[in-house]
Amino acid sequence: MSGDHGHEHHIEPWGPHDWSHGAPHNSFAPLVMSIGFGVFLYAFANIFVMGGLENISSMAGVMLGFIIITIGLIIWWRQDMSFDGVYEPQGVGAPFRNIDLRKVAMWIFLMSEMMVFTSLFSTYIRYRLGIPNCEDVFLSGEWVEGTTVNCFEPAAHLIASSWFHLAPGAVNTFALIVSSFTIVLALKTAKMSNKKYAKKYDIETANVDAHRSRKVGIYLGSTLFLATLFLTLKLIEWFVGFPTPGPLTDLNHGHSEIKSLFAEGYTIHANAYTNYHYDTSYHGGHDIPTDSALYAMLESGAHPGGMMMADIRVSASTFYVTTGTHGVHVFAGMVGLSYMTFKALRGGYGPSNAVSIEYFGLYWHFVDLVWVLVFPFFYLY
Amino acid sequence: MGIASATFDGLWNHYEMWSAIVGAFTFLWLAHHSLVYRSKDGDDDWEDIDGIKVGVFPKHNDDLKLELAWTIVPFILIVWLTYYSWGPINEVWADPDDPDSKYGLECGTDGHDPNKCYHTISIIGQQWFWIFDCGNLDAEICDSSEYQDLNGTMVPVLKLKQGEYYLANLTSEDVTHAPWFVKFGVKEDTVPGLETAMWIAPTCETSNCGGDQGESSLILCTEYCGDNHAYMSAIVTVVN
Amino acid sequence: MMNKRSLIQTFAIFVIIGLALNLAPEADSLPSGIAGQSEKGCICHGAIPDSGVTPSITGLPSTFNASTTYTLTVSFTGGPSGTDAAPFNLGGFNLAVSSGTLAAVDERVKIENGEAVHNGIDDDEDNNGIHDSVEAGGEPITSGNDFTSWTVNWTSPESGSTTFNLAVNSVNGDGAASADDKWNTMSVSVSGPSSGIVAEPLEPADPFVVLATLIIVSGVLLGAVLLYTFYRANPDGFNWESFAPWITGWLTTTDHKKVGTLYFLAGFFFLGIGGIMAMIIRVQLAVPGNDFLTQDQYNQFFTMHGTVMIFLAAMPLINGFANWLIPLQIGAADLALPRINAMSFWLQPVGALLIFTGIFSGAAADTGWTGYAPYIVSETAHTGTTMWVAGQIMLVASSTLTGINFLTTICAMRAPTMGWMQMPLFTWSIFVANLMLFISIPAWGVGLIQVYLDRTIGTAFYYVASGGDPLLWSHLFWYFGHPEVYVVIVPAFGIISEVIATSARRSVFGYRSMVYAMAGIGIVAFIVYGHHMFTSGMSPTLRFVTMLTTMLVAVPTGIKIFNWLKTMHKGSLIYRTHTLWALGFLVTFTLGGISGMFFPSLAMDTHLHETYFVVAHFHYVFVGGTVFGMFSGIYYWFPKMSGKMMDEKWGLLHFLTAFISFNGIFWPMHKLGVMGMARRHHTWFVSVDEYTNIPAEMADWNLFISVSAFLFFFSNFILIGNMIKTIISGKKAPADPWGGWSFEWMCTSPPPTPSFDPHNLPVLHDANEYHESEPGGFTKWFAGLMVPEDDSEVSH
Amino acid sequence: MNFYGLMILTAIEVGAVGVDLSAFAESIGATEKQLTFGILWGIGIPKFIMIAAIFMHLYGDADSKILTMTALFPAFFIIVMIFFIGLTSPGAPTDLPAWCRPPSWL
Repeated sequence: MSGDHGHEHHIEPWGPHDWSHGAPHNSFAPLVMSIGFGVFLYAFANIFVMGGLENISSMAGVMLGFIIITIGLIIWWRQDMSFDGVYEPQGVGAPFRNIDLRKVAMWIFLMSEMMVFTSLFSTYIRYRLGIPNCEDVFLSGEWVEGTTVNCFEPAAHLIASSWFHLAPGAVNTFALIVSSFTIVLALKTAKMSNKKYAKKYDIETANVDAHRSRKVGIYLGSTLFLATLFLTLKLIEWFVGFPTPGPLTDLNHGHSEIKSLFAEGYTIHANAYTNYHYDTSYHGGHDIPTDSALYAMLESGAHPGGMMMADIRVSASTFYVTTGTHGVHVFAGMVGLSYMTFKALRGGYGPSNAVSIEYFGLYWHFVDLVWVLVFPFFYLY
Repeated sequence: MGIASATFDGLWNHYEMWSAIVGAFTFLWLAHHSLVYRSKDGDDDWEDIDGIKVGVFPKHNDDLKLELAWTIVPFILIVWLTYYSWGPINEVWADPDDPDSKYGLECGTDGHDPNKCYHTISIIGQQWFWIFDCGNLDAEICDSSEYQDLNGTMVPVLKLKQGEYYLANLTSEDVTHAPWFVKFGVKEDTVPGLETAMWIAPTCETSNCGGDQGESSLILCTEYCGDNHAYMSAIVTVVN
Repeated sequence: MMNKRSLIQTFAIFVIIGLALNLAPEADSLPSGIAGQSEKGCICHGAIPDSGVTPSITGLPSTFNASTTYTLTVSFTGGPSGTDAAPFNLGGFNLAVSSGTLAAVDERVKIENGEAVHNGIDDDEDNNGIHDSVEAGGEPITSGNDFTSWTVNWTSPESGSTTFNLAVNSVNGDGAASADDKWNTMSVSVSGPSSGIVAEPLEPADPFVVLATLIIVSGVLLGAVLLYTFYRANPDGFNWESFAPWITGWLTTTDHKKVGTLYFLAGFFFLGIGGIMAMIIRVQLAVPGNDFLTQDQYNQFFTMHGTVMIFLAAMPLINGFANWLIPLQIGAADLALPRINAMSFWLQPVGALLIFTGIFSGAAADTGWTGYAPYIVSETAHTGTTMWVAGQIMLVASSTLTGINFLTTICAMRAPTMGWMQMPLFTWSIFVANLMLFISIPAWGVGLIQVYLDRTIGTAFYYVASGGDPLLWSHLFWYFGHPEVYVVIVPAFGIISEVIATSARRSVFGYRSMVYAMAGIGIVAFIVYGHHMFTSGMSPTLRFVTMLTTMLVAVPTGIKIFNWLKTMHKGSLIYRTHTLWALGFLVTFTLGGISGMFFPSLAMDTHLHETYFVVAHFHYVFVGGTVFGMFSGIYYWFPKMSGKMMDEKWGLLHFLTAFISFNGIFWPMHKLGVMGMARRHHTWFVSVDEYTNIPAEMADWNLFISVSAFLFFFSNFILIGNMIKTIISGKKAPADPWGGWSFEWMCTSPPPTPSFDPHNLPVLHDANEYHESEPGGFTKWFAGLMVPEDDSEVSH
Repeated sequence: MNFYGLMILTAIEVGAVGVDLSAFAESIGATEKQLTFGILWGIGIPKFIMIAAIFMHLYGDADSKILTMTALFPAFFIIVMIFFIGLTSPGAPTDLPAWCRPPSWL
C-alpha cells in the first residue's frame, strides 16, 4: 500500500498530491485559511459596533476574508482532487476496528457539533422559562399602553399564526428531507458495481463510468439546489416576505402579501414591538379569551385597553442566532457540495471512491437532524 | 484577633489543621522516598525490580488493598469536611422567614422575638460608588448619611450597631459589583436586574467598639466592574 | 562563499533589524488611547468624563518666571450647560495646581484647601427651575455656578514645573444631579526657570510603550535565534535562495514533529509575553497607592496576562508535547488528519494577532480573562474587547480541530499490539484532556459568539434592560472554564507519571487506578463548575449541589499523588533535572491542591472569593502544576526531539532559582488574600488610623513578592539559554537516554519522518503474562459492538 | 421508504400547528399549547430516530453499534448542560430550599 519510509519525496504545497504514499504532505491551505478567518472576523467587527452601522467600508475587508478563505479551500481541494481512494487508512484495535479513519473523525466532529447546538438550546430554554411569555403578560392585563414590557415573544406566535406564514418554514423542512434523500441516492448510485449499474440502466459496461458520473453529479447538484432553496426561503421569510395575489388574497383574509419578520417588526433591536395580537381593539376585542384576567378587567373598565408594547430583543436574538447558526451549517454544507458536484461531474466518484459522499452524507443528515429539533422548537411552538 | 467572622475562623482553623496533617503526611513520605531510594553510586549495580526494557509494557506494580485504602480514607475525610462545613451554611444563607434561624424574623413583624430579629437595609452598586439605603430605620440602628475621604475619593460611611443583625437586599444599576465586608467576611454579587441578599452581623474587637466613634473597616468591591473598580470602596463603622 | 547579490540582501536584513531595534521605544500607540487625563475627576455628575465638554485654561505663559502672579481664565464649552431658559446653574469647575498658590479674583470663585472652586450653592431648593431669590420676589442673585468661565490669580513658585488639573461640570441647570449632566477633565503643565540642577521630572514610562517595546525586542530576539539556528543547520546553505524553501517548509508542514516544534515556539514566545505583563503588574502592586499603571491600564494588563498565559502559552505548550509524542508513543506514522493538524496550529497565531489588536490601540480588552457580562457588552468596556472575543473564537475552532485529530488518532491508530491498557500514561492524559476540552469548548464558543454579536450587530443576549441574564455568560463560560483548567493540568499529570516512573527506574504504581483516576477527573470536571459562582447570584440549589460535587474532586487527585509517591518506593532514583522538576511539581501541586480545598465550603468561600487567596491557589496549580510539569517534560524529552543532551548544571541552576523564587511569589499571597487584599484592584492601601484595611506589614510582603517575581522571570531564561546552547553544541543523544520503556525511546533521536514506517509498525511486548481467562461479560458485550475482526470495512 | 415516512410525519407536524385544535384540546382537558407541545414531541422523536438510524447508518451496518455508542457518548454532558444551564434561574442565596439546609442540631 503506501509508506515510502526513507526516500525524500517532493514537497508540493500547492499542487495535487501523490496520494500513493502516506503523510506528510505539505500544504499552504491551513496557513491561508487561518489568515482568511482572521481578516473576516476583524473586518466584520468593524462594520457594526454596538448595534450601530459604524463604517460600511470595512465590508471590503469581509469580502477579502472570504476570498482568502476560498483560495485556501481551492488549494485544499486541488490537493484532494487527485485522491482516488487508494490511501484510506482504517482503525486498528478497539473500539474503531476496521472503520475508515475519516468516518471516525466525522463522527467525533458531530459529537462536538451536538454540544454547540445543546448550548444554543440551553440558552433558549433558560430564557424562555426565565422571562414571562408576552401573551401571558398581555392576558394578565398587567401592562399600561405606552410603557414597554419585558417579555419573551416566541417567533412561533407570529409564524404559526397562519398557513401562509408557516409556508416558507414548512417548505424548508420538506426541502431538507428531500436533500437528505438525494444524498442517499447519490451514494447508492456511486457505490453500485459496474455490472449492476449496466444492467439497471441497460447500457454497455464501457460507458458506465460516464453515465454514472453524470447521474451522481445530478444527484449532488439537486442536493446543492435544495440547500440553496432552503437558504433563499429562509431569507425571504426573514427579510423579504412574499405576495399572495388573486384568489390567495381572500384566503389570506384580505391581505395581499405576507410581510417578512423584519417588516412585522420582529427584529433583534425591537424594544418597542407592537403586534395586532396585543391590541385589545383588534377584531373588536372578541379574540381575547373570556376566561382571561384582561377580559374581566376590560369588562369592569379597570383596564383602559389599547396596544401593549413589548421589548422582545432577547427572544428575537435567540431565534435569529439559533436558526442563523443552523443556516451557517447549511451554507458550509453547500460549499462542500459545490466541490463534490464538480468532482463528481469530472468522474471522481466510482465504486472504489464513494466513501467521501457517505462521510459528507453523515454531516448533511446531522444538519437535517438538527433542523428536526430546531423547526418545532422555534417555528411551531 | 480573628481573620473575619467567628464562623469563618472556626472553619479556617479546622481546615488549616487538616491541611497541616495531610501536608505533613505527604511531604514526609516524599522526602523519605526521595532521599532513601536514591541510586547509590553511579547506576550500574541497582537491583532492577521491574526489569524495564524498551518496547515492553512494564510489569504491573499495584497493590489493591493500598489503593483502596487511599481512596476510601480521603473520601471519609472529604465527607467529614463537607459535613463540618454544612452547618455554617445556615448562618451565611439563613432563611429570612424562618423564625428559629440565627437571625429570627424581621424586627417589627408580628410574632418576631424581640432579642432575635433583623433589620432590612438595601445596598445598590453603581459604576464606581455604593449607595446605602437604611430605609426608615432610626439613625442609631443604621445611618448612611456621612461621607469620608478615603485615599482621595469621597466614600459613603455605613454606621451599624453591634449586636444587631441586618439583611442587605442587593441590586445594581449597571454591571455586576459585590460589596465585601472585609472584617465580617461576607460578600454577595449585586447583579443588575436581580435582587440578591446578604446577612451582616457586625461585631467589634473591643467590647465598647472603641468609644462613641466606633470601629471602622473597609467595604471593597469584589466583582470586576471596570475603570474605578479599585476606588469603589466604602467604610462600615460599628458603634455600640 | 556568498555571491554578491545575497551579500547585499543579508546586509539589508541587518539594517532592517537595526532600525527595528532603535525604533522600538517610539512604538507609540494612538494618542487617543492613553489620554493623560486623571481619572479621578468629579464623579458626582454621571459616571464617565464626556468628550462633548471641552475645558480650557487661558493666560498661562509658556514658561513662567519665579513668583509672579498670572490671571488665568478657566472656562468650558459644550455639554448641556444652561439649556433651560433661566440663566442660572450653568456649571462649575475645580482647579488644582501642583505648586504655586491660587487666589480668587471675584466672588464667583472661592479657594478651598488650596484648590479654586466655583463659589455657588444650589439656588433652587425646591428645584422647580426658578431661582430662590426670584421666588422670594428679589433680584436673581447670580452666584458662581451661573457662569461657564471664571478668573483666578495664580502666583508661581520659584522654580520647577507646575501641573494644572482642571475638572469642569456642565449641568442642564435643573438643580438636581442627573445622568445628562456632563463633566470632563484636562491637565497641562508649565515649566518655570530651572533652579540649578533641578532634575527634569521623568515622564513616567508609559506602560504600553514599555510593553510594546519588550514585545518587539522579544520578537526580534526570536527571529535572530531562528536565523542563527538556520545558519548553524548548514552554514554554507545560509543564503537567500535556500532560505525561501526552508521557510516554506515550515509554513506548509503537516508533519506532527514540525507542527509540534511550531507549537513550542509559539508557546514559549507567549509565555515570555505573558511573563512581561506579569512583571509590569507586579511593578504596579509593589508599593501601596502606586500609580505606574492607571486602573484602566491595569485592567487591560491583568486581562491580557490571563488570556495569554492560559490560551496562548499553556495550551500551545501542551499541544507541542502532544503533537510530538502521541504518534511516537502509540507507534503511528502521523496523526489521523495531518492538514487539519496544521490548520489547528495556524489558527492560534492569527487568533493571537486579533487578541492583541486592542493593545496597539491602547484600548485592549479590560474585562478579565473571564469576561463577565454585562460589563463585557457595556459601553464602558474597551473597543478592543470585540477583537479579543473574535481572536478567542478562532482559538475555539483550533481546539475543536485538535480534539478531533487526537481522539481519532488515539482511538484508531495505535500499533496493533498496543491495547488500551498498554498505552503510556502521557497518551492517556492527552486522551482524557482532549475529550474534556472537546466536549466543553463549544459552550464557550457559543458564549463568545453571543458576545461578539451583542457587541457588533446588537443582539441582546446580555442586554439587561431587555431581560438579558448576565449569569447565562457565567454558566456558559464556567461550563467550559473548569474542564479547561483540568485540560491544562491533566497532561502535566501524564508527564509526571512518565518522568517519576523512569527516574525511579520502576514501573508506575497502580497503572489501572491512575487511568481510572484520570477518567474520574474527566467526568467530575463537568459537574463542579458551580464553585466559581458561589457568590454570583446563581440559583442557590445549584450552588449547594456543586459544593458537594466539588468536594469529590480531591479524591482522584489524591489517588494520583499517592500513586506517584508509591512509585518511588524501593526504586533507585537517578537525580537529573527532569527528576528534580517532577519532585518540585509534587511539592507545589500538593500545596495548590490543599489550598484549593478551602473553597468548596460555602461559609469560607464567601470570604475568600475574589481575593488573593484565590490568586495564590490557582497560580500554585497553574504554574506549580502545569508549567513545572512542562519544564520536567522538556528536560525529559528534549534529547529525543533535538537529538542532543541538555546541560545538567544549567538545569540544576534553573531548578533552584525558579523553584525558590516561585514559592517566594505565591506563598505570601495566601496570607494577603485572607487579610483583605482583593483581586483585580490596581492598587491597595495599608490601614490608616481611622479604618483598618491591610495591616502595614503586608506592604513589605507585596514588595517581597514583586522582587521574587522578577527573580522567577529571569530564572526561566536559563532554560531558554540551555535549549539554544544544546541545539547548537549539545552532546549527541542516544535513542533511550533515561531508560524509558515506551515506543518513542525505540526510534532514533531525532526521530525519522514519517515517524514509523506504516508497513512495519513497532510491536509492543507485555511483561505481564495474561492467563487466557474466559473474557468477562463486559468484554464480550463490547466485542459484539465492534466491527468483526476479519472482514474488510463494510461500508465500501 | 424512510423518505416517505419523514415527509408524512412533517406534514402531520405542520398540520397540527396550522389546524385550530382548540376544540379537540378542550375535549381532552388540555390547552391547545400543551396539545401542540405533545404532538410536536410525539412526531419529533420518531423523525429523529428515523434519520439517525437509517440515513446515518446507525442501524443495520457492521459498524452501527460502535458508532451509536460514539453518538450517544455526549448524552451525559448534554443532560448536565440542559439541567445546569437551561433549567436553573438566578436567585438570592437566602431562598436556599429546605432540603439543602443542614439539620437544626448542626
